[in-house]
Amino acid sequence: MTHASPSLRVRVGSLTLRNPVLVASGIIGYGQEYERLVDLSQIGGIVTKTVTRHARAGNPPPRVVETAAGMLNSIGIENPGLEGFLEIKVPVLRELPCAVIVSVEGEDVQEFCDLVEGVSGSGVAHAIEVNISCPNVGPHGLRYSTDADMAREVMSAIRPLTQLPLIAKLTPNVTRIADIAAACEACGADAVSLVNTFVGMAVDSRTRKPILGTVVGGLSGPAIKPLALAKVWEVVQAVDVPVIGMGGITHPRDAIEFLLVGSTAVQVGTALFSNPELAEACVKEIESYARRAEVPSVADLIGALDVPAERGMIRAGRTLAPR
Amino acid sequence: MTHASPSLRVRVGSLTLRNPVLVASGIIGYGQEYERLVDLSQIGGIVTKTVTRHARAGNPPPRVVETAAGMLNSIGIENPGLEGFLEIKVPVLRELPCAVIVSVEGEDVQEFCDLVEGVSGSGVAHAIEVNISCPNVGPHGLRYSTDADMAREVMSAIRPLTQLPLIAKLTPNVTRIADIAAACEACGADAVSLVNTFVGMAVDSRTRKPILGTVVGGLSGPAIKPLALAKVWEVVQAVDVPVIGMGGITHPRDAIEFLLVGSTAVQVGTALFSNPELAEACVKEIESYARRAEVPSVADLIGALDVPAERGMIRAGRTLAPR
Amino acid sequence: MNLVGCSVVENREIAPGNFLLTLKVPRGFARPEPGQFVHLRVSPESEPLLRRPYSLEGFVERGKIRAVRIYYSVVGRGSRVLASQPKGQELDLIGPLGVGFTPRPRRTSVLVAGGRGVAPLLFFARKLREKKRPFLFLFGARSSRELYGVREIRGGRIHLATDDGSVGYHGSVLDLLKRQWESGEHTPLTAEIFTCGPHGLLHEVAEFAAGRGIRCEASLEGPMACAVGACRGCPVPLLPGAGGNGGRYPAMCIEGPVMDATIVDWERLP
Amino acid sequence: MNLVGCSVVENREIAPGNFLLTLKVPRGFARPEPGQFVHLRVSPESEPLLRRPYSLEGFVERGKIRAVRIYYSVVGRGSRVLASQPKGQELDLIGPLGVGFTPRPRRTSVLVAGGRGVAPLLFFARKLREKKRPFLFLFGARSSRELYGVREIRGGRIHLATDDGSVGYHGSVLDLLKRQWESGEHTPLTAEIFTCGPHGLLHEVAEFAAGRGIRCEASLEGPMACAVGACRGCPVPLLPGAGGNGGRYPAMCIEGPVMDATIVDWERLP
Ligand SMILES: Cc1cc2nc3c(=O)[nH]c(=O)nc-3n(C[C@H](O)[C@H](O)[C@H](O)COP(=O)(O)OP(=O)(O)OC[C@H]3O[C@@H](n4cnc5c(N)ncnc54)[C@H](O)[C@@H]3O)c2cc1C
Ligand SMILES: Cc1cc2nc3c(=O)[nH]c(=O)nc-3n(C[C@H](O)[C@H](O)[C@H](O)COP(=O)(O)OP(=O)(O)OC[C@H]3O[C@@H](n4cnc5c(N)ncnc54)[C@H](O)[C@@H]3O)c2cc1C
Ligand SMILES: Cc1cc2nc3c(=O)[nH]c(=O)nc-3n(C[C@H](O)[C@H](O)[C@H](O)COP(=O)(O)O)c2cc1C
Ligand SMILES: Cc1cc2nc3c(=O)[nH]c(=O)nc-3n(C[C@H](O)[C@H](O)[C@H](O)COP(=O)(O)O)c2cc1C
Ligand code: FES
Ligand code: FES
Repeated sequence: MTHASPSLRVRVGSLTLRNPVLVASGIIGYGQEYERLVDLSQIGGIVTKTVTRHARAGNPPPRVVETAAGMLNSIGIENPGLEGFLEIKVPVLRELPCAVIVSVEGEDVQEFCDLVEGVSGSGVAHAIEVNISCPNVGPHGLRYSTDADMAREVMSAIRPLTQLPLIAKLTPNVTRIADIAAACEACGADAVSLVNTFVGMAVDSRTRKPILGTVVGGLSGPAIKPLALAKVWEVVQAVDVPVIGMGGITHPRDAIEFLLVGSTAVQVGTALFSNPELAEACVKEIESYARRAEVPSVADLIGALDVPAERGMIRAGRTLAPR
Repeated sequence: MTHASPSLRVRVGSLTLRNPVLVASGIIGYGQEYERLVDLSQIGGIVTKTVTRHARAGNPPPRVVETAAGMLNSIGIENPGLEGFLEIKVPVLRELPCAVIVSVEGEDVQEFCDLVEGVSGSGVAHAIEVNISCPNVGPHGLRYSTDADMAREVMSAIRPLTQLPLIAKLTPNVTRIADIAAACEACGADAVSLVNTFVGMAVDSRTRKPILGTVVGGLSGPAIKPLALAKVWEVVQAVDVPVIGMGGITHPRDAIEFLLVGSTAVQVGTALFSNPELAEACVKEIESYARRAEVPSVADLIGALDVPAERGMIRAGRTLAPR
Repeated sequence: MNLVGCSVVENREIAPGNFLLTLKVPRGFARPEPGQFVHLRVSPESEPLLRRPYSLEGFVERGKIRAVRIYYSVVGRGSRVLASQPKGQELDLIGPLGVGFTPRPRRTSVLVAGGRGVAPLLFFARKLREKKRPFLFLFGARSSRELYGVREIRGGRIHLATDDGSVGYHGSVLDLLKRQWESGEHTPLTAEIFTCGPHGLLHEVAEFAAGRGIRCEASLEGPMACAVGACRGCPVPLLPGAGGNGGRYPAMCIEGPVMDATIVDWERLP
Repeated sequence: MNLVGCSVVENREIAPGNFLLTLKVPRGFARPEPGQFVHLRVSPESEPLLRRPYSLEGFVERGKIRAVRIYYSVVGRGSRVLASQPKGQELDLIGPLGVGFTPRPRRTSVLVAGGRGVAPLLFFARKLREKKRPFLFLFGARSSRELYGVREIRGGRIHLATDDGSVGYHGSVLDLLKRQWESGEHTPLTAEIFTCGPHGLLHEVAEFAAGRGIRCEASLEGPMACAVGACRGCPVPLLPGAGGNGGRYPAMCIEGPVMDATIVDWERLP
């Protein structure tokens, strides 16, 4: 049997990605750092390290610690700020052979606006990921996406300022993530991406001290994959815009799982540190999976999870398991 | 140097535990199942499998699946119901050489009341753990502890019905667990215990089906330890009643970490399946740690985490990391 | 049932991907019955998190030395890690666990094995021979290479089937079973069936037996956490008439793994 | 810098808990400088999650064959897993990474090694000898058994110190350094210090150097995730005068691991 190559293209708002595999924010810097390790021409795109209005030095050390099948980080959005970004990073980003999604985060609505205008004006971004979910900056960081009203406020303010697709990046540290996703959708988000890291903590019993310089940080890596899948599953049932799934993708088959649950695209994170070829491997596996499934397009796999009707389901964040 | 043996006793309301190590609900059945594997006379006590008003057959298979450093379960509180409990389990529990904490869960306030009265009347319980946090029964399960008002309603209704210490068991699947803990404290809880499992999901990409019979289940095991520590850390700063910490305790030093963060006692869960001697090993390690620290009592270790003032801290669920 | 230390005496790949593991156990380990299993920590490391249940292929006692044998396939991370354990490695296990095969007096036992499901049936056949009870051993596998243990079976008649026809009957072991029955030699009063193998096969054997009123026990598999009846993680769905429809789920680990095959709701068993 | 496959040529315990690992690397692996490191996947399994950074103890080139050497201690799970990798095991690494030692022309290099921190300094000493540059090698360890590599050092003077007095000076290598300086042989214009070892020692050496205006480079250690400057997980705190106070954190992986020891805020370095 011969099959035509399945199409790997997916759409996120007005942006068409050549395949659904992205590298997550905070993992690959601005692309250049990994240029000898990741073949960017093979993947869908990258999300830049989050850019803030003003330069940030980040949090005191230690900023990373490994846990069981996971890692905690408390980077604190170290970045050159909007001006530094435009000056130093944009020229480099322009040369990248893949879609560039620029991640931004403000401490208030005005900063979000400045960032969206600045990034939009630079012409380098194919889309903007609105990071309203970082647990490592405060006091506003987590608030914007733990509260539907605040999420609405930000999204409504920035929506008129750009034609670029806006992707709202959500925190999983909430009771009902579907509510926040729906609020973002209602205020013009073209897509939502999730999950950002889970708030976690590590302690050194010998020194009796917290290990991270900031006491708490964000958990990522394979440990969180089951949690991330459940959050994506919850959100895909609550919104109509594309959902970009991530959290613990370590093997190419993990990427397939996120697609089946309903992600239109996926982002590879922490596991790239160990395996820089992971994103490319995910693209290959998605292609061969689609071929084996004999579907003409990867779009046919999105949300193709087979959930028997009599089984339980989540709707809008409530677990409805059969008695 | 010779030191007197440090005292391992801790108090949870009016109950004094001979040491701070318990086995968590759902792990050890009603004690008997593990009697040849766990020396109950060495540990502080056990928490029974949650009892409901009516017998429950539990959820359809599969109910457990292993994930990276964790497991998902969707047992669905299989139990003999209050009458069955009183008839079959109470006589056995009476013989156990350790404290018995009976876990109960109702589908409405009336059921909680019936359960508390029934269990209290049996005379077998040293305390009652009020499970308002199981993700595996619906539609009410999670709701009671994802909403402070509903938690208040349950706790206020049952408080007058018993003299026994009431321990409210909390779900981590909420935005601000400290609020729920504070609500339970205000309504008469003698202690809070946390965390119950995190909602998670597993998918089999070969069959394109969810692995669990109920699609989603609860994640436990080492993967969640950093998340559980952060939740305990958040709660200990919000309430004055004792906090019983759990989530991913796998090595005896993990138990120490929970004490340092502020747990008055700990519960051993999933890891006991692999290492039935874990609870006893935790008792030994706590004793030798206290001895090495040269403290007269384990109480001196509770909350003894050394957090430099200039470092960030969580208060009532907000991450306040330094800029 | 006890938690006991054990050490790897041998861990040998006897067919591609299939290993025979011999573990020395202390005297604290009770003499197991065929069909019982052990809950094995496959590695001294904390990964994988859970133990894995394995049926016993045999139990050896020589003087003061006791050992159990397990026949396993490498399929996932637990079995992969197990396959890497060298001779001398210290592990531990809980066992013997569960309910084994319970033959009735004065009946011929018809053993129906599929692939590596042969393991507990080899143990069972040895026991039947010891007790001088008649049995018939029907064994199906993909090819001759996977017919582990046949040469060792004594005291009963053996019929083989392979999917590729490399040895014995070219077809499924279910056909062998049907032919045996069609020969008219056995009746529900003179014979009973004991089976172990892929659940698809067990389902077919169970339907065959139920249709003819033959007593039939099957050894089941499924995920387990505690393996001692405490966690309720291993429910066996039963047919409506047998308390099914969610009315009650027996725990595979203590009410099984060997169960009356005709009351199991195979459609709902994963 | 590249991602390259590598295979274990030798992984030998040369002192209790201390291993010398030789890894064959392909030609795609660039010739490293002393002080540079590699980011090693310590196991083909997915556990542990992150790679571990290791300074190079040496680089060997014979004909077409290239190999790197790492000297490591077993302290946690990464190094424990690494110690279990047998000869022939395939792994992979990213490297060479970071900035190595940068000696100034016409100065004597004073190498101050503490314990297993000797590794990059042994590599460095070999390079100095090749370039026929004068150096002094001060090496302190807990006991004579931990004085790995001394016998191999050529081309420079060596002074040893042990905590237990089992060989050389009975005391710390810092004392050796002070004595050297007190001898009056060296001045900040004729000599400079290169040090690697526990951060406590590096801190003391840095203070000594700063107090006398001596140029001093130290090779740092700390947790890393990407090791290529992307994640910002490896901040080095600097003293207020040097842009510290949180004004800027250089990334240890690309601006280090060898850095000017006198600008590092050792109090805030974990
Ligand atoms: C009572 C009892 C007796 C048993 N006796 C035996 C015996 O004698 N011999 C024997 O070999 N086994 C036996 N088993 C099965 C055994 O316990 C293990 O389940 C088996 O070894 C596989 O474990 P694993 O850790 O290698 O696979 P796991 O990693 O746990 O995977 C379990 C199954 O899931 C599949 N799987 C894993 N990952 C994925 C994925 N991402 N997507 C889709 N599928 C996946 C695997 O192919 C495998 O079939 C028995 C089980 C029970 C309950
Ligand atoms: C540039 C650079 C070069 C390096 N060069 C070398 C080298 O040449 N040789 C070498 O041996 N190492 C070197 N290291 C260190 C090395 O990268 C590893 O950190 C080291 O091998 C320990 O890793 P591990 O996984 O074994 O320990 P981990 O498990 O990661 O633990 C790291 C540290 O934390 C401690 N720890 C672990 N668990 C706990 C706990 N629960 N409570 C308290 N403490 C705990 C351990 O004792 C250990 O010191 C270098 C590091 C860097 C950044
Ligand atoms: C070191 C590190 C830095 C991160 N920085 C950012 C960031 O700046 N902005 C952001 O939106 N997410 C950031 N994240 C979160 C990731 O983009 C991703 O949401 C998360 O790690 C979950 O995916 P994973 O489990 O595959 O890593 C960071 C994650 C890590 C590990
Ligand atoms: C198989 C299983 C069954 C459980 N059943 C219950 C239960 O009936 N009631 C309850 O309050 N918690 C139940 N739990 C949750 C545990 O008590 C505990 O809160 C959780 O597993 C986290 O701890 P761990 O990571 O150490 O397992 C169950 C957990 C598991 C794994
Ligand atoms: S595995 Fe726990 S009850 Fe069977
Ligand atoms: S480890 Fe990632 S920037 Fe240094």
